[in-house]
Amino acid sequence: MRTAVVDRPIDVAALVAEVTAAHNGALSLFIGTVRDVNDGRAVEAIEYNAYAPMAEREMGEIASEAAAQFGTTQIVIEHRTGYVALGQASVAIAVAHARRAPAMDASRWIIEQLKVRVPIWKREHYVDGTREWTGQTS
Amino acid sequence: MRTAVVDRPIDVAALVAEVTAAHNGALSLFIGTVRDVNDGRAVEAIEYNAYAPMAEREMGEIASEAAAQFGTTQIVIEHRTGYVALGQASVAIAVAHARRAPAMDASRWIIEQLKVRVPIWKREHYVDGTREWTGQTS
Amino acid sequence: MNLDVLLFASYADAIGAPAVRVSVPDDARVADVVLAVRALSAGATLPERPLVAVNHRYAKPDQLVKPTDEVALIPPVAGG
Amino acid sequence: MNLDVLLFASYADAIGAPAVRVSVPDDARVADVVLAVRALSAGATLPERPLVAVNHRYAKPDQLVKPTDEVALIPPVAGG
Repeated sequence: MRTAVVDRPIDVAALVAEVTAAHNGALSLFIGTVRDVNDGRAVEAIEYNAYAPMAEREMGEIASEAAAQFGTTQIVIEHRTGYVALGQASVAIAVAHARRAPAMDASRWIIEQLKVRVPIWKREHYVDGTREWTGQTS
Repeated sequence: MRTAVVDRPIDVAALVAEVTAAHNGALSLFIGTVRDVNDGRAVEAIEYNAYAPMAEREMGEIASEAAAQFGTTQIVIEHRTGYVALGQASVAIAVAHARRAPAMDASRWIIEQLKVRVPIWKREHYVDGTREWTGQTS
Repeated sequence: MNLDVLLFASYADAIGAPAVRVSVPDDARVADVVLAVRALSAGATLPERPLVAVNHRYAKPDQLVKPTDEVALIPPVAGG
Repeated sequence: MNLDVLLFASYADAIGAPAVRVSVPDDARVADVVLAVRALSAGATLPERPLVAVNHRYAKPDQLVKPTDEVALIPPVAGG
């Protein structure tokens, strides 16, 4: 298990390699990416701001809870901070498991928990030059 | 959308890049990997055999059905044939979508459909030198 | 008519070949092709009602078969 | 005692600073710290019951606060 708040692009292939192990039969990766439109407004980039030590503690706790609940320790979670361009990953969750259903259930549970518990905020920068702290999206 | 039966390692980072687009907010990747143990027997590698033209047709149909059902055309499915070593990917499904729930639902639906519809078989090669065509695993 | 029927995986191993030629009536249906394959040497080791594909699509037992069709017996699939 | 309270995102913008110093009784609880922050200039623009973290964990309003605690007001989170 590893969780991190990072200020550089997330290396998806490295995350996949990190959770790969010969006793696993399934790997589920979820990536949240920056969309070009939110609530009908044209977005240029999103700036993520974290309360880093608490965010890392909370992400670690989510990973530990997922490990206990779904039965795997092959879990890596990374969340970006700073400016993230359109199409780039803001968060990535990789879970490997012996079987596919718990691998997929775990990655879903983790992103849902992350979105309600981890102290990270985003400010959308719009094409029209304005910017705004925005709430959670689905 | 793209689906393929391939006889070389699956490039996960390329699949992720292929479905990435600025209008998506979520990307779900599922990877099936070769396990070192099945039914208590030590596995050395799995040999995948496909009825390739039908497998590609059926995978294409699954992708089209998923596109209609979940509302995205950012779907790529690749399945390996030939010998696949422990820990390596036998199948990879990448789905990107504006929102996370349908991205995850779609990749799950696709792997479940693939496992019951696509004419691909596997022969497990055991550490003890024996080998056997085996049925579907979870 | 004569038909080449494709075999895969455990079915190919059971028959000892990746394809077999069978002779069936001109108005044969999928079920008749299966009967003809099962009448071959070692054919009875195949299930009585295997899945059959015609031109890369799953076919029902009563589907008519033409000489130009690509017919295949499909063992239980195990991809993923 | 004096306490530095961390602010983030929209709360930091509302107050105009990433942290503020408040003075609270020695037996203060989380709710008292919130009251003290909201009594500052522009503090009333914050919600009456914001989420609060003490030493990187979410804390209930009745939790006692020590001078060495790291206290932070947590706007609605929006990660992912």
